[in-house]
Amino acid sequence: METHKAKRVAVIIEAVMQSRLTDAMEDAGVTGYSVLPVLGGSGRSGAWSREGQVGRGQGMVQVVCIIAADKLDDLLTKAFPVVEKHIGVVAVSDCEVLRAERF
Amino acid sequence: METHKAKRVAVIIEAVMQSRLTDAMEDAGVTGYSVLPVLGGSGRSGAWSREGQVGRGQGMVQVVCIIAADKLDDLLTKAFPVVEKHIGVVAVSDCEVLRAERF
Amino acid sequence: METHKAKRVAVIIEAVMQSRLTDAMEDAGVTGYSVLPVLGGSGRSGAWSREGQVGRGQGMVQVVCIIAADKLDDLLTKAFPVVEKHIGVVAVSDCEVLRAERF
Amino acid sequence: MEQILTLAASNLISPIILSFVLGVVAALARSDLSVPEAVAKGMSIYLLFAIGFKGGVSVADYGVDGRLALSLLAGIALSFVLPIVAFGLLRLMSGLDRLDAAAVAAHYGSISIVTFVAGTSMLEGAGLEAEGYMVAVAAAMEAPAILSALWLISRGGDGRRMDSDLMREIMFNGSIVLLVGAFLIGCATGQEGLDKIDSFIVAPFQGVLCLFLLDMGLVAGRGLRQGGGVLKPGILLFGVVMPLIGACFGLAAGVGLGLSTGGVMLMMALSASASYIAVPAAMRVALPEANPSIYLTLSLGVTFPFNLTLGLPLYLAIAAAVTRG
Amino acid sequence: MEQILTLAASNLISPIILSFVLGVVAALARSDLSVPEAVAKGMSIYLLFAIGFKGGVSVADYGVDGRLALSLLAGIALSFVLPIVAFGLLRLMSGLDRLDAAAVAAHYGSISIVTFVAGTSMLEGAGLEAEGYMVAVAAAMEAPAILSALWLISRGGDGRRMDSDLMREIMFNGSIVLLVGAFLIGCATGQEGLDKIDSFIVAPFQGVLCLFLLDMGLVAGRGLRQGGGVLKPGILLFGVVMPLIGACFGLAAGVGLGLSTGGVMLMMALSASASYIAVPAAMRVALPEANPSIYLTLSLGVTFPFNLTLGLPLYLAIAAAVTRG
Amino acid sequence: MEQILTLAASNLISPIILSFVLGVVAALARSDLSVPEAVAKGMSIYLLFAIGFKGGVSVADYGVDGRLALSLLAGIALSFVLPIVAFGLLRLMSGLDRLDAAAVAAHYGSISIVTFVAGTSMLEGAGLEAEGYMVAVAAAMEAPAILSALWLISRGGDGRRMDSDLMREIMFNGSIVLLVGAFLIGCATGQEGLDKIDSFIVAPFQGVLCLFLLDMGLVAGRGLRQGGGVLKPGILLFGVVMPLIGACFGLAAGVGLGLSTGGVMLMMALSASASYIAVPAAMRVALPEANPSIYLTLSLGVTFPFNLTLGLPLYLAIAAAVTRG
Ligand SMILES: Nc1ncnc2c1ncn2[C@@H]1O[C@H](COP(=O)(O)O)[C@@H](O)[C@H]1O
Ligand SMILES: Nc1ncnc2c1ncn2[C@@H]1O[C@H](COP(=O)(O)O)[C@@H](O)[C@H]1O
Ligand SMILES: Nc1ncnc2c1ncn2[C@@H]1O[C@H](COP(=O)(O)O)[C@@H](O)[C@H]1O
Ligand code: NA
Ligand code: NA
Ligand code: NA
Repeated sequence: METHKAKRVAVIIEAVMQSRLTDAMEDAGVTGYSVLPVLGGSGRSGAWSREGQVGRGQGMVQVVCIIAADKLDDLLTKAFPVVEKHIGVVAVSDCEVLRAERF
Repeated sequence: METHKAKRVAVIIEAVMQSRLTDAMEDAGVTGYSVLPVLGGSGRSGAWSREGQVGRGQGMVQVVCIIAADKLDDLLTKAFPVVEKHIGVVAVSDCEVLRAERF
Repeated sequence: METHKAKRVAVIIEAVMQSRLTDAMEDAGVTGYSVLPVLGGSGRSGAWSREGQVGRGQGMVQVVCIIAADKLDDLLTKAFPVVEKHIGVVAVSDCEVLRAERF
Repeated sequence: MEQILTLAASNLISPIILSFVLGVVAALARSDLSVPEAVAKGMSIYLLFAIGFKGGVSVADYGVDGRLALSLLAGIALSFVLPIVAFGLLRLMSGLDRLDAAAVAAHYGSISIVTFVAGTSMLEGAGLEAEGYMVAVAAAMEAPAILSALWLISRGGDGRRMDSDLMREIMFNGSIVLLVGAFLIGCATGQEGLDKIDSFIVAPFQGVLCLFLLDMGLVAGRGLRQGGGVLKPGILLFGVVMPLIGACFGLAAGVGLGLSTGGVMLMMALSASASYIAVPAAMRVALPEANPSIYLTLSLGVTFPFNLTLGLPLYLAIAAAVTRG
Repeated sequence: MEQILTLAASNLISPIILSFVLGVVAALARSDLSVPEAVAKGMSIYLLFAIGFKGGVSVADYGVDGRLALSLLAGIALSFVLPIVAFGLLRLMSGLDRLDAAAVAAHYGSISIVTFVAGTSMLEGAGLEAEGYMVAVAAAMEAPAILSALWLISRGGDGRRMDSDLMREIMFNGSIVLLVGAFLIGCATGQEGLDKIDSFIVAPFQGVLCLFLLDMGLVAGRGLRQGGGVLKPGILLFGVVMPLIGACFGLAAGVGLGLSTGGVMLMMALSASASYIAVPAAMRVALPEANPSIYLTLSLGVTFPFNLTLGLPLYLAIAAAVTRG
Repeated sequence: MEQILTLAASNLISPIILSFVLGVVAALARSDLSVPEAVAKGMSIYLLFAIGFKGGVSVADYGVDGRLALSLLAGIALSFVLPIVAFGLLRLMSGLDRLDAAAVAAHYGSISIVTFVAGTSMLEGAGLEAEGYMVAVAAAMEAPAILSALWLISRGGDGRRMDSDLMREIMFNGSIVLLVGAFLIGCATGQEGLDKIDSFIVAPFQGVLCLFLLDMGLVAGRGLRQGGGVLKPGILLFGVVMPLIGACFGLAAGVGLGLSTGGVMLMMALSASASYIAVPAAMRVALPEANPSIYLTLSLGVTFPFNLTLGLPLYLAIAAAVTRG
């Protein structure tokens, strides 16, 4: 089947920052994104786990967004200020999509 | 370590369509797949969230499948009719795997 | 924005092996990783699902780790003995990251 | 009339209704208050099990009368017929196209089990009993409406929408299986079985219902905030008129069957209520082109609150007037 | 004999058993009924806490007699010995290789806490009491079987399977820690502590058990549907014979210790039951090559239902006959 | 003095405290015992709803006296002032920089609702009642401390940390909305409403609290194991001294307002307690550079256990002495 080049941006970020990040992404013209749960992890600021937590203070989520390659730079520029001071990871990779008109 | 080229297909699809998609994938000779939860998201059909939902009508899942490159086209051809009318996203990317004989 | 090449290693592995894998990863100098839930899946050893399960015997998780490319081989070498006898999948793909100094 | 108002007023300040209101308000104020998906599902399993079990025990207590079978048939017939009424009304009142209209219609032929539960708890408060097998009627009314709606679509020449997988999914839908299963367990174990578990399924029931309605309020409020825009005045009006029409059908059926006051009231509540669990899932499979915002927001954000606050006391007052008269 | 049949029959139509049956049927009919993982875990935490606490309170009430230590030792010995018996039997009866046979054997040396709970609730129904410390015996029997099975494997020259991490995981397994912890809390706070929380841990207990067994039925049914094929006749038979053999060992131990009728029955139930939480997890770490479908399906899909329906009433009848005689 | 010791001792061997201890011990022993996130959240929703509702009903019963408004104002004032005291003390006692000190200070101005709940249940045990509106005071004290702490930072010229989104998030934080909402529902429905749901929100309350504290113990223990290293002696000491200082402020306010013994004790408990839900989340947004290990470990791992075990009986004894004297 015919596929089209696109970019996959995956941001692991604190749950409390989720809406701020997705607002920034919508600002950058992103047409869609999905939010995936993260159970726990470890980084420079130590290890954490979602188990038994009641508040949102310690959880993280992964926001995944498939976009057209030409929108990538705008997205990163708009999203960076949100993630800058916060713990987390931004990773961009190449991918192919069906139905290119959607992105 | 020696790694082998393969493809990673990630389909974000409505939970109600999960078994139909995985049936189609098995039909296409896929040897394995994993299903990941999706907490929420936004797209052309608006925003949604899994919180507090009781029914399966509104949830989505991500089906991830690592396959040998030569099986990709068959997979996409067989999976496309399932996802065609439904909301969701199909993304394919390159990856490297250990133990190539498994895929 | 400026991005830097890195590798994304995603290991789908049994929940009971999670801490053994992450110990091995830390051994290999990994600076961070995240653990994502997996709801179910299918493979050579049959289908499984997390629903209604009480024990950890049947669950799987996905450990995702972004690392600098030069650390990849060490990581795979150290992680392989852990996953070797166990069911699961290791996939490595290219990605770009912001803030390269973190990996 | 005065009686209805008193009933409605006392209904409105019950913890159950106010919990729902709290949920709606919190969602509209964009509070981050939320009930985890797993907890909401857990509560719905509890409610279905408890209501089914209690219905079964009551059947075991009073014995099966011939009306059980007739009531089941009446329920199935209502579930088949109401979508056709709803479809016609929607095409008249709203600008919805065939697909969206059929999807909405399916919801109104099927039932909302929480509306049913709120109805039984209102009956209890009024010291009335209903036939225990009304739970089985509720289960029987869940699915036929879906077939009706798909038939409406296929008449429009829009191809087959139903396959055997979907049929099985509809018939063995989790909430139907649990409701019917718990009902049968209740029938089999009777009062003795109930004695063993009543401090689990009777005593805390109202309280769990409060938290469940808090969650439904949150989901409904979120839906109204995000999807409220799709509800044009004609559709909105439908969301209030259709339950009243459904209730009339239910009234006719209940009186025709010779049910008790409580039974008639529940038959009205079932007919008046709109599904928000089983039917939406089936619609996503069979009619993916239909806009879920419309049917979800209408069912959960308009008709459910209407029934919960004003509808139920009204149906009870009418049922009382008719069965006594 | 008649007494056993009556007991078995009344056992079979209890809400608890029927809930399990409902789960199995729903899974076999491929219904989408399911209990969220978090809710299932929440219920198991509740059950472990409640059963442990009640056991501790009962020890606080009646005081510790010298039999406590002896019973613990007996339990540990049984847990070490039974896997060896099971292993031999499996090699005789089934075509399983050493690895699979050892993995299965570990399950039958260890215990199923839900079987234990169902046993205590059957005792309650029969108006009998058991020694409160049987909860501690249950906890003590969870782990030794794993060591036994790994020793069977290492004898075959198959290398070391155990390391200190695994040892710690086995000893501080969540269910052991919770059971023992709640037991100690019950001992420490006694009747006064129980009074504070009994409307939480006593009254709703049977009802929660119903929903938990509904879930276990769903999981067992799903297992049978997907993995039932691996169970050759010889293995299936083992799943019914081994509990009876285990029960005989338990009987001997219980009578030897001079336990009450209830205590003997629970000792039989523990010995007859097969683990499905702690041991499977340990096997995945230590014997990853063993096929989990075999041991999970056998333990949860065959032995558990057998004990629940026929085994427990049988063990009670035998315990009653022997201790009275 | 003797009375305090007796109270403290009987407090220490209650199931509630011992459940917390069990959780800490299990986490330190690296057991895999864990409570699913969804279950923990479900229990916290239950506790907030129940405590808010009961407070509201008690206000409906005894009527609103003028002290309600004054108590709310006093609570808000305390929440604004205590962070400034805490900040000063931290800068004196510990080597924390401005950011970390302000983040910690915010926690101590705000409140821990579980400490409040444990306090009410200790009052119940002692046969004392408190003003029902203390629940509303608790809710009012959650947020102001955050503003105070951010003001401390902005004074240091460190830029604006607050925007309207964050302000809304803080004010409509889920736990505040639920607590206040349930309080208002309780006020509106009164004793009649309580009668409908008391077997859900009153009877099992202590038991749910046990399991919730088990989970808090697990989380606290995990925190101590992983992050205990950041707690230098000066910080540790602060975690025990600050609650005592807070309690003195609370004592002054409670006595000044003329509250009952129970009311004074709860005012002390609120002032002495440190937030571990609302404030950490706000700090992650507003002060992401501050180290969460410090404030989480200090609040949950040091101050919470201190208040739970020694603080509460002490505050009760002092409140009793002062209000009676
Ligand atoms: N290299 C990485 N790969 C994947 N996830 C990471 C990585 N580094 C950090 N994370 C995630 O981000 C969180 C915060 O990381 P840090 O900012 O390094 O403390 C960690 O707990 C992980 O969940
Ligand atoms: N570009 C995208 N990247 C990631 N997820 C997406 C994207 N577009 C849509 N989705 C997901 O698919 C759902 C349906 O999208 P749509 O079909 O555009 O309404 C959304 O709610 C998201 O969860
Ligand atoms: N090709 C694959 N792609 C994605 N996930 C897989 C794949 N193969 C196996 N898995 C996951 O790993 C589990 C065990 O696989 P297996 O070792 O083949 O039995 C499956 O149940 C899936 O969850
Ligand atoms: Na209806
Ligand atoms: Na056994
Ligand atoms: Na405070």
